[in-house]
Parts: sequence; structure tokens; C-alpha cells
Amino acid sequence: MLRHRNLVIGAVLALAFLLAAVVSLFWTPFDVAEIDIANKLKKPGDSIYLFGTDHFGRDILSMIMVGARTSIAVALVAVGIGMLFGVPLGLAAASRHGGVLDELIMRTNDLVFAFPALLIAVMITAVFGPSAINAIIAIGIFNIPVFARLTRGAALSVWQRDFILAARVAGKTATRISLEHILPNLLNLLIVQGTIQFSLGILAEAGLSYVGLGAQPPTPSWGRMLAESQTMISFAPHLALFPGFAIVLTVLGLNLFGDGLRDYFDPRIRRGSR
Amino acid sequence: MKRTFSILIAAYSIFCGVANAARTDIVVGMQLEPPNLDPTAAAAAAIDEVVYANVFEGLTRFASDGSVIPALAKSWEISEDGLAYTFTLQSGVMFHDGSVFDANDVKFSLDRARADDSTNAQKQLFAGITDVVVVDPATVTLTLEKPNGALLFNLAWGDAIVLSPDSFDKAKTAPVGTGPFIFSKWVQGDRIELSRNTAYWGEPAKLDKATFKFISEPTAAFAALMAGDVDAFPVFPAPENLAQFDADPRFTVVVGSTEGETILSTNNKQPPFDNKLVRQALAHAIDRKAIVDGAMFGFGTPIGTHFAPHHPAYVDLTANSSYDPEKSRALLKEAGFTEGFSTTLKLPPPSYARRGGEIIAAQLRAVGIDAEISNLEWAQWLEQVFRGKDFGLTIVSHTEPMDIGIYAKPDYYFQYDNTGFQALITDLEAEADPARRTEMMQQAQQMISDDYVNGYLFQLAKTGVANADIVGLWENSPTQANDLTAVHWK
Amino acid sequence: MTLLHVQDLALSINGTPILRDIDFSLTAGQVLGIIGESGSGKSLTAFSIMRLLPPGSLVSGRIALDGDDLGARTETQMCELRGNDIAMIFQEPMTALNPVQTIGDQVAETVRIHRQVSRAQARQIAAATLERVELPNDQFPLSRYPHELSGGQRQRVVIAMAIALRPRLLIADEPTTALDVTTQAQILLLLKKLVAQDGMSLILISHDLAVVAHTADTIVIMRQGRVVEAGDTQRVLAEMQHPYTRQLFDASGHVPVRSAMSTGREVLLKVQGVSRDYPTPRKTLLGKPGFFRALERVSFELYRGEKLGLVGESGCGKSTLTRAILGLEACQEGSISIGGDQIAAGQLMPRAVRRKMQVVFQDPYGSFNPRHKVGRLVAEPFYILDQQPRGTARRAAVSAALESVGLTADDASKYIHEFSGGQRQRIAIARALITRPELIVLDEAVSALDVSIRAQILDLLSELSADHELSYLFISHDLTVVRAVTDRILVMKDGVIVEQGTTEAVFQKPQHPYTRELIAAVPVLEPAS
Amino acid sequence: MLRYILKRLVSLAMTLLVASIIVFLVIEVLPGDPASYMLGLNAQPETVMALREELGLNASKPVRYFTWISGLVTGDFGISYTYRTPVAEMIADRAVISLPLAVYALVLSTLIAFPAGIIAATRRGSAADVSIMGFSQLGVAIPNFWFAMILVTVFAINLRWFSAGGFPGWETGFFNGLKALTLPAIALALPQASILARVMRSSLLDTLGEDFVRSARAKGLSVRQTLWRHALRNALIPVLTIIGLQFSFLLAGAIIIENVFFLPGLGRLIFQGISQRDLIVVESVVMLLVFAVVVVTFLVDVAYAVADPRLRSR
Repeated sequence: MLRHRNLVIGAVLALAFLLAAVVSLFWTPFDVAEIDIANKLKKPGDSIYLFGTDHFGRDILSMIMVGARTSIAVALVAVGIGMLFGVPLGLAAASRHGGVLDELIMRTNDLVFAFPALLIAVMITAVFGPSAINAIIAIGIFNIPVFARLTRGAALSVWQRDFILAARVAGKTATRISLEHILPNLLNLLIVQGTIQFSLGILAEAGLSYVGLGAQPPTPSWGRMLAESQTMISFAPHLALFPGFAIVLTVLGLNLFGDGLRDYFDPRIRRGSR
Repeated sequence: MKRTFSILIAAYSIFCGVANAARTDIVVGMQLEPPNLDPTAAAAAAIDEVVYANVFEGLTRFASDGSVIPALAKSWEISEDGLAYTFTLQSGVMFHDGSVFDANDVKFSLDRARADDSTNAQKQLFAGITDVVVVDPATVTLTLEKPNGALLFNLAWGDAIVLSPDSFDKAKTAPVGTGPFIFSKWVQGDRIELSRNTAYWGEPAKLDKATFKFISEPTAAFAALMAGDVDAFPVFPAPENLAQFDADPRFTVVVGSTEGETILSTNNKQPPFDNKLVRQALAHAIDRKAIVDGAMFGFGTPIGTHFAPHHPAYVDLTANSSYDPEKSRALLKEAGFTEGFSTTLKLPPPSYARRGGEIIAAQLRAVGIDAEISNLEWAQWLEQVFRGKDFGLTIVSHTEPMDIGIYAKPDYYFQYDNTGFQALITDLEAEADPARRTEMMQQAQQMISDDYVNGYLFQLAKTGVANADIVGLWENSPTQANDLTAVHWK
Repeated sequence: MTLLHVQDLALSINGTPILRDIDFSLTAGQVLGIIGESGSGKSLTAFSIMRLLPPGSLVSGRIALDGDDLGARTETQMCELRGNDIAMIFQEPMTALNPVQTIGDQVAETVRIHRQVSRAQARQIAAATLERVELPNDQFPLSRYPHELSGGQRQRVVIAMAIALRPRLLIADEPTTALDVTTQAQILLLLKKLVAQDGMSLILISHDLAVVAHTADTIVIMRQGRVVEAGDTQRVLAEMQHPYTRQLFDASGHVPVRSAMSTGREVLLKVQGVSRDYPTPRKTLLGKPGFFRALERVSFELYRGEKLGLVGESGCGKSTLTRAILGLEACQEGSISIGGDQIAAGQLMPRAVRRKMQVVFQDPYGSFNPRHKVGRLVAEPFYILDQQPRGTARRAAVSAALESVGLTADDASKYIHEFSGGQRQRIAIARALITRPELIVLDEAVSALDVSIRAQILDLLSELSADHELSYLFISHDLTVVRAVTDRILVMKDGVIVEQGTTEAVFQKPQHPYTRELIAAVPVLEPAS
Repeated sequence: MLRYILKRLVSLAMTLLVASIIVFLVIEVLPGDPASYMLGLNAQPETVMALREELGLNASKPVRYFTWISGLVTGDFGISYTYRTPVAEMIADRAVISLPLAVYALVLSTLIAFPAGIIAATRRGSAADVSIMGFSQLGVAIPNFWFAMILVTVFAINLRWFSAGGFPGWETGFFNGLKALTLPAIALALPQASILARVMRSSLLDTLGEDFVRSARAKGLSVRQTLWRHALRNALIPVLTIIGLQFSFLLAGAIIIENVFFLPGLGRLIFQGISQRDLIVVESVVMLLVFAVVVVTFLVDVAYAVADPRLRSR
């Protein structure tokens, strides 16, 4: 069955990189901070370096592992920020549907959406200087409206259901209803969107550090590895290939996983008649 | 993917880059686009790289070997006291707009540069000049407050070029000069086109048309050369690619010298760097070879002081700060930093700084100094490091020729304050006798080297790539310029 | 002669058998009624005839139209048949039309795909057809979009699309279920008329025995994918050979055993001159927003222990009134008092008053949070109490409530999706009972249920009212049910109560013309003589 | 309908106003000063002051905001600090590259996405569907700048079919221009196409499940006819939004791609502006992009109303 295959493949890929990231906390084949010019630009497989070495003689495999840590950390926190602020805003907006608060929240969302994301990221980092933290903030900010909008939309439809009336007859406040009845019914949706945003976050982080606005050296990051390898792609393609594949596979994994989850959560029964 | 790259390898063997002979135009690649084209109104090297000696000329100019030779001034006499310089101007010189060049233009230009509201980036060049007198249309006299051995040298800078009072205000966007090339077109963000000045007063240019194309990304630069979109890249930004060009018969790689002393600037007023022992430890912790190999792929000459190795007065003091981690640690201990310490390493955009920075950070870590890297844009660097002096270490290449004088400015960003040295420089400026000058310069080199003012890394190499059939491009760059006057195709 | 002949038709979808040995035939120009409760497979029988089955379906048996075996036809040939010889209309008029096409185009399309006619001619035919379904062109030009029409009108458009080419067979799948009684009557009338005019045959599929009994010449009664009884309508209703037929019949007209009509005259709920306005969007950008008056000075009383019915068609203001009584929305005029505590216009209802009421909603599926266990769902109303019972007391109360509605205590630990529609409605009642309210508002509480289930729930309600001495406000559009269970009724139209009185009185001699119209519209199912 | 449009226009104006304030503030707090950037290492303080004066950088913030914003409204974008040419001209020069690039990429992605999405939806679960969805997953996952790097290496450096980048200018002929934009457009289009295809598919699947599709079949329309006459138009409505979003994204999101292909477009202009602290340019371009986004969203809403009669009555 297609949907389950997605789920499995995705999970496997995503977990693989998660694992790499975790392992890198305790062990990497080589020290990524150590520079060894004598061994620079070794091709994959020759000598002890499985994926070869970069222009400073650092072990690519180790850098990929630590890079995974960077990407995942940044993306994860960014999504966290998005959910932390976006979901409550969305719930609030929905519970006061058509009210001033609703209007205000939605307009602010539109405003943020009106800004080209990368630009804001560039400016934020131009103001506060480039760093992983600022990358997180930049990406996080753009996750807020995403979740706010999603939550509001879904919450509104839940508000229409009769069991909300029942709760209101029981004299429950909007806030309480939002937490007791609305939120639990949005969880699936949020989890799915979460994984999608997570993968987007990884792409965004790669993009930012590619233009030099992400985590700063010596901390390895996939995006910067690509940027640095760019001039050498013609004689040392492995420098560009491994980080590239790392990004593609991680994102692919997360997306597949997300889709898999979606299908898993709602097996589309309402097809055909009725 | 794999297949892609086997295609790549295959493609190399079938390269057959025979450019058609006797072309009379050239496309020159540059990494940075000039913000405007008026050398007297901004510091950007890119301006000179386009217009110096091509569009604009001054009284004197630099030759390709760095020597100062006559330009718009045919000849000059210096009074005994060295306070008056009288220049005899070339005759029959016309600006590109057809107006005639004469002494008034010289006076106008120099006065404009000296004026209080001047926005000349190198105003200090004209500091000593008290007056500019037009004797007759072909003669002009400069009077100085005190003798200045460097005046002719100063006048050779791009910031000292001669503009006409009628057209100086157009210089930023549509420059009008006296040079062998006429500005014809600027497609902003992409290229600038020059065409031959048929009415040139001197030896006319051999090319009809010259285009400067601006390619900021090194990869793109590489691609552009490989694809033949660009004929020459006098300062190729990615040394790692030079080997490939060298191996490729279509190209010649020209490695020359520049005036760029690349140094690990140290904030001499910020503890712990106010302690000479610490600075000395720093100096011994650095492995120049690793840096030159790692950051510049072997291009660049190690230096032991702030002076260009190709200069006759240069003394090799690298031994004075040889790579010796053991000694470095010992020195740190002696200075009371048994545990080492941590500081900031702020890096401007160029790759020599970014890459060199990573390597140096690693080398410092080895002796217990933890240098936290932060990559800055130039604007931020100027703000924080250069103006704000808020930094521990930074890497930058000082590309102005003969700029050891900066060590005599106590408020210069690395804040080296040594009265003895300042006195020496004052004398040097006043001294005219070459032998004495050399002696003093060497003395100065020794002094800053012994004080370990900064970490002296290497002299930036001029790594140029050009189509093998092009002749006449400058090999070295005594100043930032692409003088195309003599350039032609085989 | 027979137009349609279905012989041991069987259908399975992805391996699971749905229909088995279905046999029936239909004489030209006659009406065949197919009756069955949800899941009986009546709709899928229709789709098998049309061959519009979901992917993974496997059909066997023989379906012959005028002796020509449809099974033998290719898909393309079926396309030629559909809309031309066999046409079909559906239950849900609101979604059956393409929202982005004009009704004219959609009717004309039927013509244009089957006949080589110009656009203009097609539109003429479309116009004519719309006239035939009683949508006069001057009021309903071809350029109208579906969203500009009411449910009944849309259903007429759907019919027009179906009959534009005067097909020999029309299949109507629950054509009136989603409509109000009066509209239902009109649509049925229209269908009969068309059958008469065009000599067209009609298959009328419905869950409502009464509807079919009135219209069909022959009926087929289906249950769980099989035909349990088939034949001439009169005969079937007279003999009722199969027990299920009888069960169905009884359930349809079911009257629960009732405790003697309460005689107490103590007023429990008093609604006085209640009005409610909703703002309508501004006409001009800065103009004053208009108002739609949903309730117009509604006044009535409900006595303790009484079962009061509130009938009216959709949009008459029933639900607005419900919300006002439940204190979900404050009213703009008048007052509502419950057990003596009065709530004036604009006031919010204090918890102390809310406590006295509970509600049961129509949709057994939408009225429970799928993420909570039944125990938690049933206990939710406790929140309104000042000190909610905790721990064992709470659990005991929940068990009691569940048992009182015929479920078991351990159902409390199940999730709602494990229960059938009927069971859910029981749970809903348990939830309403748990706080021992004085008044229970039943908002279309049985409308979504199959007749047999409905009967059981009605019985349950009347038992409960006896045991707990409850008062009901019974809101429904279904007069049969209301008549069966209430002591008094209120008839509501356009936000006004047009008539009220004891149920029998109102049904015997209705005063207000609208009431008469309503009652007339109800298809009654009198035992065949 | 008209009321609806008016309402949207008002909120559009509001958004722009607030946006302009934010943009101004953000950019004003950028550390670094255009004057000292221009004058470089050896400049003397008084020289810098003189230049600041000349550039009008010494005026108070509110004053500068109002001069700027009032300029924008009247179409006068001011003079670039570093280039000393009218910002409007610079933007125009860059727009003639960025705009066509965005359109080109959008066209490409639509041309790929629509058939793919339709095939996938109509042959749901088939091999075609599975592989199309698989590819789209991949397309979404590939960072476009990396894809761009590879395109350059293969098609420019090795096969030499295309030039490695740069833009010859439209005056050298339409097709030269188009050719120069092809690789960048492909790099941009790939992920967009993947997303679009997915949206197309799911939206179409939803529509095909609708009742009116069934009634259409009952009329005697074949599956194909139903698809073209009924399903597609309804399915397009959500797809419109995505296309709208994508256009504005392509306009601004091309920043990185423009760098890889050294195209002198708006994205490069912004990067330059920021690094040179040519604030007025940055401000104006960002504003322009925001404007583009807002306007496109507005147009999409209007298109909605046109496509869906239910909205017209609003």
C-alpha cells in the first residue's frame, strides 16, 4: 500500500539523519574543528576518509554528521517557535471569529506573508550579525503565520460541530473549549504540518548558511559546505555531492513521513457516493 | 549524479578552445562592480581597476613595475629646499569631450581634492600642499609646507587624477578623462564598456573595445572563463581553480605581486593584546605555510613585517616570528595565561580572510587561545572593527602601496602607539635621499616586527587568468588598475 | 410490458459482498418504490443500474432495459444511455450542481452531449425543460447560478437535467429527504406529473415508507443487501408477509406508550416577546448594515412535566429560539424565565439557570468529541454544577446515566466511534440526563435516525420522562413524530409562532393556513384496507 | 463584488503603509554607514561627514521617512547613495530581468505541473501516479541553488550549451535573453512545479469526489468529459492561490539563483545594496517586492471571484 510505504521510507530516512546528529554529539570519525592541510581534498574512499576530505583536510563524513545536528536543531527550534506562537494565536482568532482580535491576527499574518521570507532573513542577520540563533529567529517568524492560519482554519470548522454547543451548554468558556475540545482535534493536522515545516526549515537553513547567514564556522553546516565547495565542484565534486544529498535525503524523508502521517491519520473514506 | 560527473570528465578531454585570432576587443572580468566611476570620490578599488590609466590620468602614474613615471606631466623640477615642484605638462592633450587640457584643470583638480568639503577618500595624499599655481597653460607649480619625498608617488594615485571643471560632476556615471579609452556604456550590475580614444595624445591603445564584466561569484567567474564569456580575469577570486586553468592550454595563469600585506590585525589597546608577550605568542602560534596552502592554495609570499617583498627596501623578518607552538605556549604561560584565553576574530568577506580565519582559529586553539569567528560584511567590519575598534583580532589585506606609515597613527584601528616609530616616519617623509630612505624603511620594518604589532601572514598574490592569446596585461599590481593600453591579441 | 428487468443482481466492492440476488422488474410508465434503511443497499442498486459504481466494484447478474442487456454494453455505450434513456437524481440538491456553471448551461449540457444541436437550440430545450419543472424562465433565467436558488429549486434543476431528453427511466435516490415537508410534497407531485406526462418510468428510492406508499405502484423492500419483499404496493402493505416489512411499517407510524398527559399547570419555561435580529451585510460600502429578524416577539409557556413540540421548516427560527432558550445567545427583546428566574433581553444566562436545562442534538455523529472517552463525554455537563462530583461518585453517576438509557457501565471506557447512530443518541440522552435537569431540549433529536431506531429512542424518551418526571421541548420538522410524542405544539413560520394548542386539536382542526399546508403535506401511512 | 474589491483595496493600502514603516525602521537600524563604506580605510572623519551631508544622511529619521514615502507615492524613488543614479532607473534595469525570469519560471512550472497533476489524479494509484508523486517529492527536496550549481557544471562548463550566466541584455535579441534565463528558470521552476503538481492532484481528487461530478456522469458525460467540463475548473480555484504565492516568491526568492548565475536582477541589487549600505535602494526594492506580493494576492482574490460565482455576490 502506497501510503504506508511513504511512512516507512520517510521514517527510515529521517531517523537515519536524526541518529547521525545524535551520535555526532558523542563521537565523529574525526574532529571537525581540526584542520589538516596536508590531507586536503582527499577523494572519497582513498585512505581512511570514507567520504573524503574538504579543502582544509577535514573529514566530510564527520562534517555531514555534525551538519545534520546544526540543520535539525535550527529547523526544530524554528518550528517550535512557529507552533508556540502560531497555534495559540490561531485558536484565539477562531474562538473570536469575526471579532477585532480575529481581524487583527489575520491582518498581521497577511503582513508577515507580504514580506519575501529570504529578504527578512537577510535583513535580520544584517542587523544582528549572522549566527545560528538569528537564522532560527528568521525562520521561526515565518512559521508563526503558517501555523496561525492553519490552526484558525481548522479550528473554525471544529467550532461548527455540535459537541462544541454541548460544551457551551455546560457553561464552558471559549478558552476552555479551545483547549479541551478544539486543540485535541487539531493535533493530527498540526503534527503533519509540523513535519512539513520542519523539512522546509532544513531547506531554509541550508539556503541561509549557503549565503553565509547561518551557523558560523567552525560549526559545520550543510549549506556552508555547499557554498565553500562551489568553486571546487569541477575538480572535487564530492565536496558538493555529499552535503547536497544529505539535504535532499533529509528533506525527502521528512516530507514522505509527513505525507505518510497524513494518509495514516485520515484514510479518505468519504469517496464516491454519500 | 555519478553519470553527470563522468560526462564532466569526458567533456574535459574534448575541450578545444582556439579563440579566433586578431580580435580587437576584450572582455575583462572583475569580482566587484565599482559603485561609481569617480576615483576622487570613493575608495572602492574597483573604480581604479576600470578607469585608472584607461580613462583618467594624473600628473604622474605608476608603471607596471610600480615605479613612478611621467603622465600628463612631461617632466618636473624640484627646488633645492624640496618645497616647490614645477611640472611641465604634455601638449596637445584633449579631454574626451573635446575640451583642451591645461594647467587650470590641474589646479582645479588638486584644489578640489584638498578643499575642506572634499570627499576624496585619500585626502591625506595632498596634506602637505599649501598652494597650486598656474604659471602658464603648460606649467603648474605646487608649493609644500615641508619637504615630502613621496609627493610624486602620491600624485600617481588614482585619487589624484585630473578632471576638467566642465565635466567633473559627470565623473561618477559618465566619466570624461584624457586617457586612451573613452567611456561608452555602463549596464549596472553587469558590465562597463570602453572604446578606443582615437585622439589620444600618447601611444594609442591597440584594442578598439574593452568590456569590464562584473562577476561576484567565484564559481560563476570560473564558469564564465571556461565558457569563454570572459577573456581575462586579472584578479581571479578563487586560487583553488588556478591549477585547472594552468593545465588547460587555452589559458595562461599569471601570478604576480600586489601591494597587499595580509595581516592578522591585533587590537594593541585591548587586553590581553596590550601585552607584548601575548602578541609574540600569537605570532609564534601561526603557521604561515598552512595558511598560504590552505587559504590561498599556495599562492602568496610569507612576510614577517608590513612591507612588500618585491620592494627593494624589504627585509625578510619571517624568522622573527617562526611557527613554534611550544614557544607560543611558553610565552602565554609567562604572560600569565596558563589556561589560554578567548577573544574575537572578526572576518571581512574576502576568501583570504574567511579561509585564513578558520585556519588561524584552529592554530590558535592548538595553543589554547579560543578565537570566536564572526563573519562580517565590509560595512559592518568598517563600523565595528575599523571605526569602533571593537575587536580582538581581524584579518585584512592592506592594499595601498607603501603604507607602513599607518603604524605611526596611534588612533588607527589596531592602535599601535610608539612615539619612536612615529618620529621615524616623520623623518622618513621629510627625507629625499634614496639611500637614507631605504635605511629608515628597513629600520621601521624591524621595529614593528620586534613589537609583534600584528600577525604578519603573507603578501597577497595577484593571481590572474587570461586567454593564452592575450598579451600585454599587467603581471603585478603596484596599484589596483587594469591598464589596457598595451593589451592586444596574438 | 416490462421496461427494466433486474435478475439476481449481486455486487461486491473490494471483495466485500454488498448486494445479493436482487430481483425485480418495472413496467413502463409505472413507479417502483425501493424502501430500506441506511445500509440496505438501495442506493447501490440504483448505481449498479446506472453503472456508476465506486472503483473496485464487481457486478454479476443481468440488468435489462427493454430487453437489451446493459451488462453487454461498453462504457461508451453506457454514456450514450445515461441521461438519454436512463436518468438519475440524487438526495443532496445543494451539492449536486456544479457551483461555477449557470443552471441553463448545466441543463443544456444534457442535450448537447446526446443530440447534434446548436448551442441556441440546446438552450431553448433547457428553457422549456425548466418551465416543465415549474421554474418559470422569467423568474429563473438560464443565467442563474445554483447558489442563487433554494434547495427545492435546485432539486428541480437537477430533475430538469435528468428529464431534458425525456428518458424512459428516471431513478430518484432519496429525492426529498433533504427537503422540507411542503417542498417534499411539491417535488413528489412534480415527479408524479412528469411520469404521467411522458409515460416515463420512475424508480423512487426512499427510507420513508409513507413517501413511497403514496407514489409507487409496486414496491421493493430491501434489507442488508437483499430484497426481503417485493410486489404490488397495496398487496404488500396489506399482507406484510415478511416480518421486517411489518416492523418497518409499525416503526414508521410508531406512537410510544405515553404517561397520561401531565395536568400540572406550574410554568417551567416562560418565553415572553422574544425577538432576535442578525445583521445582514451592508448594501453600500459605508451604508448602515441591515437586519434580518429571526425571531419576532415569540411568546409561549412550557409547563412542568409537559412535552411541548415546536414544528416549522428550515429557516423558520427554530434553532435561533433554541439557542436563546439555552442561553447561548442573548435576545434583543423580551425575556426568558426558567423556574422563576427571569433573564431579560441582552443579559447572559447565569450558570445557576443554565443548570436547569440540557440539550440533545440532531447529528449523532457531530455531537461528540471523537477524542474523548464516553465517560468523559457523558460527565461533561457536571462542569455547570458548583461542586462537581469527583472520583467514584462521578463514575457512579456516569454508569447510572448510561444504564438508564440502556447501555452498560463499561461503555464509559470506550470511544464514541465504537457506537452506532442509535447508541450515540442514547449516549447523548445520558449526557443530557446526568445533571438531572428539569427541562430537556430535543433539537431534531431523532431526525437523523432510521425509523426502527427512531422508534426505540422515542420509547426511551417517554420512559425517561415518566421515571424522572422530565419536561421536553421537542423541536422537529417531522410532524408525524411530533404528533406521536407531544402534548402541545407550537407551529412556527418566519420567526413567528403562527399557531399553538394541544397536539390533537391542532392536527384535527388547524386554524392557520400554514398549519393546514404543513399537515396536508405530510404523507400519512394508513394501513391498507 | 465591487464592495468586496473596494474592501480588499483598502486593506491592501493599509498593509502597504504598515509594511513601509517596518521596512524603513528595520533598514534604518542596520549597523554601518554608506559614507564610510564608500570612502574606505584611509578616509578622514571630516571627509566622511562631508559626504554624509552631501547624501542627506544627517536629516532626522521621520523627515527622511516622509521624504522617502512621499517620493514613492509620486514614483520618485530618490537617488542611490553609492551609484548616484536614480533608484527608479536602477530598479527598472533590474526588473526587466527579474520579472521575465519569474514569469518564465512560472510558465515552465505550470506547463510541467498541470499535466503531471492531472495524470496523477485521474490515474490515482497507478504507476504513473506513484512515479509522478515520487518525482515531485524529490523536486521539493532539492535545494534550488544546489540544483543550479549542478546545472551550471553540466550544461555551461561541460556541455557548453548555455553560457554560465550573466545577461546579454534584451537589445541583443529576444532569444539571447531567453537563453540566458533558461537555466535559472529551470532551477527555479523545479521545486515550484513539484509543489504545484501536488496541489493540482489533491485538489482535483477532491473535486472528482464531489456530488456534481457524479450528476455529470449521470447525464452521460464520459470520465474525460467530466474532467474537462466540470472537475478542472473547480479544481483550479485552490491552485490559483498557489500560483499567486509562487509568483511573488519567484520575484523575491530568486535572490540566491541570481547570485549563482550572476544575473543583475532585483535580488542581486538588494544584496549589493545591503552590503554597500545603500539603504535607499534596499528600502525601495523591498517595498516594491512587498507591493508585488500584496498586489498579486489581491489579483488572485479577484480571480477567485471571477472563477467562483459564489464569491461574486459578496
